[in-house]
Amino acid sequence: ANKRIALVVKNLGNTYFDACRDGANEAAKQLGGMEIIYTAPTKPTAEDQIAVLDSLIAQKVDGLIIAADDANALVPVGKKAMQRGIKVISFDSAVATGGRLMHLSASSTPMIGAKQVQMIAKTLKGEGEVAILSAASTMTNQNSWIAAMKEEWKKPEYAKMPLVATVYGDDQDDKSYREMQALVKAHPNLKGVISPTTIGIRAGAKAIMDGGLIGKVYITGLGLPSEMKDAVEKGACDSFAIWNPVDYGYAATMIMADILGGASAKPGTSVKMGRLGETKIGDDGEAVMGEPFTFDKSNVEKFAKIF
Amino acid sequence: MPSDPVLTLAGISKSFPGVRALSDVGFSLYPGQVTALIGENGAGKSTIVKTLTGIYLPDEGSLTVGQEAKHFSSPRDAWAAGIAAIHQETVMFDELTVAENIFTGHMPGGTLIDWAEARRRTAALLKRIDADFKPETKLKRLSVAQQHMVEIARALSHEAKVIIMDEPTAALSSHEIQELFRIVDQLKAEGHAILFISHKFDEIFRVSDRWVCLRDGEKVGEGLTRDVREPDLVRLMVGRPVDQIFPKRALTIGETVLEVEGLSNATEFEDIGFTLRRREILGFYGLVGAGRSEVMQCLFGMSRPTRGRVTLEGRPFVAKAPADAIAAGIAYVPEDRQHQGAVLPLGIRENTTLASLGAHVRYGFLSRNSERAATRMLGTRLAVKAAHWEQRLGELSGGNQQKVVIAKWLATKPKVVILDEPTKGIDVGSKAAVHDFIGELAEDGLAVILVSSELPEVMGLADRIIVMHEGQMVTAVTRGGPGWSAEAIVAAATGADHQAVAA
Amino acid sequence: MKRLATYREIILAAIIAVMVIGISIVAPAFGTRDTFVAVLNDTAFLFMMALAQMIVILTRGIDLSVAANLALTGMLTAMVAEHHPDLPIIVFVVLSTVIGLGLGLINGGLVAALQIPPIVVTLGTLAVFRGMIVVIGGGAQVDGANMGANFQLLPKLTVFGLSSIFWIAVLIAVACWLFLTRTRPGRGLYAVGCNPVAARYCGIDLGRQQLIAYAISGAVAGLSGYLWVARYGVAYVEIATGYELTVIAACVIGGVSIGGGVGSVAGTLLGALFIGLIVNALPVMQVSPFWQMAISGAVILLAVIINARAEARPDKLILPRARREAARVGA
Amino acid sequence: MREAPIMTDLALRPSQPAAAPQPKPRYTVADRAPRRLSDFLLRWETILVILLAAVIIGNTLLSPYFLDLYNLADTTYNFSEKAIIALGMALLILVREIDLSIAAIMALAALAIGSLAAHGVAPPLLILAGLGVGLLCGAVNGLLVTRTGVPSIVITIGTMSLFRGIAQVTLGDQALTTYPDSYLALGQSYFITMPPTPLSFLIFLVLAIVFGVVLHGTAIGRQLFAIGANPVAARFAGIRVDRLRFALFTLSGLLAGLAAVLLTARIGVVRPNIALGWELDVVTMVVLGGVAISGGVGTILGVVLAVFVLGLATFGLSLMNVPGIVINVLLGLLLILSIAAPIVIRRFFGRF
Ligand SMILES: Nc1ncnc2c1ncn2[C@@H]1O[C@H](COP(=O)(O)OP(=O)(O)OP(=O)(O)O)[C@@H](O)[C@H]1O
Ligand SMILES: Nc1ncnc2c1ncn2[C@@H]1O[C@H](COP(=O)(O)OP(=O)(O)OP(=O)(O)O)[C@@H](O)[C@H]1O
Ligand SMILES: [Mg+2]
Ligand SMILES: [Mg+2]
Repeated sequence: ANKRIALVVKNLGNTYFDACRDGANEAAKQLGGMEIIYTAPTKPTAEDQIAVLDSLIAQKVDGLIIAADDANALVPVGKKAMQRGIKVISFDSAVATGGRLMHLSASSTPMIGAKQVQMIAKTLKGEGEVAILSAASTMTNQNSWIAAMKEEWKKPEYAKMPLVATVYGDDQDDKSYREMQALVKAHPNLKGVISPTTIGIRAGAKAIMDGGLIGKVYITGLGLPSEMKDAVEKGACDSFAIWNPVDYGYAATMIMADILGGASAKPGTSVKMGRLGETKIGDDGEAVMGEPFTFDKSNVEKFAKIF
Repeated sequence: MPSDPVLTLAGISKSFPGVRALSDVGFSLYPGQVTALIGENGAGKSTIVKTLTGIYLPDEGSLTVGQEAKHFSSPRDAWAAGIAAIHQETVMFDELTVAENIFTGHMPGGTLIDWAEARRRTAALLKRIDADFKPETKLKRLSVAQQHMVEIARALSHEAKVIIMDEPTAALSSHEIQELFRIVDQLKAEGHAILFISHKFDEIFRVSDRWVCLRDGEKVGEGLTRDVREPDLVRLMVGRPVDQIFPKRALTIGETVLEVEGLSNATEFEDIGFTLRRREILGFYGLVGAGRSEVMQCLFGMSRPTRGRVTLEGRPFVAKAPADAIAAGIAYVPEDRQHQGAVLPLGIRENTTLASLGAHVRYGFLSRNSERAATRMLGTRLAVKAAHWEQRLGELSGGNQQKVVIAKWLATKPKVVILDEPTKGIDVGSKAAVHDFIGELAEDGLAVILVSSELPEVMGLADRIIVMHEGQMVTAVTRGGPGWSAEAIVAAATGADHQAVAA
Repeated sequence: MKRLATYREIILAAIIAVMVIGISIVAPAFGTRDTFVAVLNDTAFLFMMALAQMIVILTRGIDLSVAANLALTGMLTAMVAEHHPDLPIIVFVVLSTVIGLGLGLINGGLVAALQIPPIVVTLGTLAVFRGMIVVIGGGAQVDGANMGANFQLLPKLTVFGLSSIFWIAVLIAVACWLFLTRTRPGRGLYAVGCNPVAARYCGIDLGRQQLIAYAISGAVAGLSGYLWVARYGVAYVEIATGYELTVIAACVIGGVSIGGGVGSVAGTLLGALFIGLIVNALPVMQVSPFWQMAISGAVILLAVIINARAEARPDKLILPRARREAARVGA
Repeated sequence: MREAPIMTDLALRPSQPAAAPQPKPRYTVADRAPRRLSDFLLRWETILVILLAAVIIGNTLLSPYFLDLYNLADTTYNFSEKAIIALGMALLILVREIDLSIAAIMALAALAIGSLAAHGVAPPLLILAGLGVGLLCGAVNGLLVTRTGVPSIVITIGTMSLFRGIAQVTLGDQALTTYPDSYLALGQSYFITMPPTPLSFLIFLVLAIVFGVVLHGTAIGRQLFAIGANPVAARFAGIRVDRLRFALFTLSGLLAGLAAVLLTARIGVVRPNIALGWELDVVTMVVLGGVAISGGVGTILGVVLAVFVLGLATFGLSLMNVPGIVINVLLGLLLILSIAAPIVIRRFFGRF
């Protein structure tokens, strides 16, 4: 029979995760004999995600690929799945150790953090106040990226580019938009904003464009080319980064296939990612897919058609 | 008959689940005449009113207005046909103004409401019924009697040919009742046909030209008022003769139970003081709005006095809530049945035992059997008419609801019972039963306070009467003593005799 | 006829004035004309949605599905724009209003014809409407870039610096005011909310009034859906989740009685402005993001309670004036 | 005093002639309502039983994984905590109140549990802390509602932000993740192994029985119905309306605290957004259970049945991998249709 692999993401109707699903399907097609179940909880909370996972465990699927809404809360249910012989890995946003075999990061956390600080430094030529516009204060990956940014910020070349505020738009367009407006008001000398969330960056860019702030304030962060094309062309955003989510879904599925095929996924071993090669699992059970990709005027048009 | 009828009902029947409220009823109304519709509680009077005003659709039968057969599916149809009514239940909008209360449903004006016109017409209507409040006043600021005036004004506002009044005097005191009669006479003179429902025979004989009697949903007779006498009508209604007034029982009054001294509230009443003894019935008389209910509700723990002292059986008594008063043995039958008395969605049994649940607890649980027994006993005693004891109170006729409310309070086995307009809307036969019951309770050692706007009732039952006016006690008279006359009491109540006294 | 403002509304206006002054002292950046313009622009949605909600609450109802309606209509309109980016703006305005109206009529139909409690109906349609976004569009998001410039033009138009959304809210407010104070169906809403039985005895059809109320609520939510998507430049499943409670909170602060029959346009607008001020001021005052929720909760509670105090029912005035004790007559 | 209670005397004296002979009424009043099949069939609980049977049969036919003891036991985890709160909410809605702050109370109670656990406090104290915080928050709601006279929907929309806001202030972007194993075992292993029964489900069943008995069998229960049907008349009838209201809000808070204890044990982590949005889920359970929002009508049996209908329907649909949001569409339709159906049936086949 077909191997059934569930791709459990944070929420439906999200372009980013839909692109991941396309990658997973691509991998399944390439491998054959594999069925992808793409699903997500109604609300992006751990409790709802656990209910979804419970039903997948009940169906005795073969593998679970999870983008966790809460790292720790999914550990018990991940354990339960593994006890029942289901292979569990996480991607995008990790399940804590113990609840999964391994985690595939799109890119390493320090790399993502550093990248965003570097991008804004390049745009501002290293001078001017900068703020962070994040998603909800509870989101694990956002928080760890922010921590990584602050680490990068300690370097002397950013001395003239202070971080003045961190605000949260809760991944809602209206709140993010309002927070962006408030940032500009509260910090008249603000020059740059980093938004490590696709919703935050697009709402922030919109606020810049609508508020006549182009050229005064720049935004960067993690965004999708299809959503950011306009902002880049109008000059609200100089450059932004993201990994290719299609590749990301593809890689996670390939790794799952490898594990189902017998790979141990123990720290120190390597797993196969199909056309993307191999990746080595670190001591913390995490592996990295690659580097984030930077988009600017030169290439955004091309990728906007893909994701 | 003097002229052609304006309205004729023929063969009207209406059933509710389990009850045939009307069967094959037919009669006519004539211009310039007042027809009294009489019958016991639950006979079907209000049901007739509702069929005539398009609120209920009759199951069978026909309505003819003038020469035309009509079919009412909404109150608007009835208005259009020239029929307007004052209903038994208060149907008013607390938060809206007097003008809006009168014109809701038929506002003057075109696309936009013509407020100036509405106000002008309201003012004219209020003037016509001699009411002294303003069209812009919010209804909730008016007294019960004034609200009633608004309902009357609303019925008049339709310029209807037929005006129906379902127990219009129940909430009024003698002064306002005279006022109402004046209006009725005036309408009659203008050629309106009036259907008048009341349980009070003096009123029926005062205003009506003709009568129609219902019993158990059937018409059992009709005729000219001048041709009948009261006992005949009563016999028709009830199916047998009834002693309407029980002789007052001669009781020896016992020791003091309740003593009230200098009870005051900042705006409602002042310096109320009296003593109440076992086996005594103490009447409180006054015009509607004199503040009697507020005094009683204060004693009952619904509000806190600013000054004054209450002693119950020799001990100081403070009620912070009705529950305290009930625990101490005081029961209060509230005047506002719809809001304060009846729990309409619950059944008769549940209503009857609500204030005395403790008596039906066995091993921690409520005993349905015990509740049923009590309900059956009290319900039968007060002649409640219903299909079964589990029937929802909302499905009973107004008078029967009132009986259940009284039963609820009598079931608490009180030492002192305060009855606030207890027989409002109750028919003659049942009223006698209630009066007899009150007398019997007194005989058994209970102390009774009877608040009533019906002078014959107070004078017939009470040993002493305290008269209130504008929140103050104006006089107190003892049965057989000086001042024990209807004229003197009414004069005191209207404030003619301005001399506050202590009882 | 109607006084322009009740006692309660004056109190609320005073609270708002004190708040504005207070905030401007703490955060001088707030006390500028720009900020007020931004607050009004940002609160425009709340103004219109709260007015529509008030109309429903007047009939003793509640419409919990407004945010879901907004999201669904926004999505459908955006999908149309995706395929026909060159349609004139008016088409989108009409289209979204009509879609919203249709959704509102579903609520109204269920409430009016079957007399199912409104909270049940709209709790159900809240889930259904939002879910339909996924069912219809497959859940895919529509990006601003694909909607076309025309579609997104309206919110950018300004008059006196205020966005067209604000002016639309003003139009809706005036229309509501006229409707509620000058027309028969408008007054009928108050009547059925105040006392449904009495309204029936006055020949006012409860069902018809409910249908009108939910239709208005739906139409306004639908129009807001288009404006929302046009303003924020994206349509997806989760826009405006939970917004219904904000809308209801605005009504309640504005003195609309959940029990029906009481509420005014002025009060509701003030209620919405109150919330709009808080959510806009807290970030500008640089209050820690973690504190914002607690503070807005506390402030809302406070406003509601002060307001209730102001409206507390006085004792009856039965004693002749001269004999009333001075102490408690103040109320 | 000297005599026995007065009414008892009267009650025992029907045959004794009164001053005037008491005429027999012309009609007899039956003790009970006539029983009609249509009334029984259109009873809300009957409809829910039919619905539940349909859900179980449908799911069994459509998914081979449904009728599996362990799967069923596992799925009770996902609704038992909400169901426990629904019992308290049912009583509140019965008396025309509502508590929208329950999920926020859970956040605050979970916060207390989490921070104490981080300091190594023993499980019994953790449980007490959760219950205590819940109780306290409920009491705050109760106090505000009874003292200010502001409708509870308004008060609890306010406390909803306030309570969760406090959790957010205290916790910021942190999560509390250390708990004693014996505490986690409460939520992560079966309390009874055969048949497999999670603790939360067992507590729900026991509480449902207690609530049912109290509501339908005792004087307090009757008083709640009366308050729901007419609060003013209830107060006049000597019912301590505000005291009971206060007690119900406190109880609702306590149950939310209990749910927080169970949920934290189950997921082993506390964040400020824990249980986000549960209030509407709980209200849905209660409303589908047939408790009338207008007060005075409802049964605990109905609520229990509704909990099972919703829980099992959700589980069945997710076994077929229907996305959660689409499940919500179906449940929303179910809610409306199941309430509309009897009304429509009555209208077409009834006498009016
Ligand atoms: N909605 C209803 N459902 C069931 N039965 C009803 C309903 N309304 C009235 N009834 C019954 O119809 C009968 C007639 O009631 P109706 O209200 O017409 O009496 P009435 O003559 O006005 O009495 P009263 O003098 O007490 O006002 C009563 O037996 C009553 O129980
Ligand atoms: N002068 C007044 N100003 C405002 N409200 C008044 C005034 N007089 C009376 N009221 C109204 O009076 C009503 C109470 O009147 P009601 O007829 O119940 O009087 P009451 O105190 O019960 O008198 P009684 O029991 O003596 O008939 C209240 O609803 C109150 O609004
Ligand atoms: Mg009647
Ligand atoms: Mg009175």
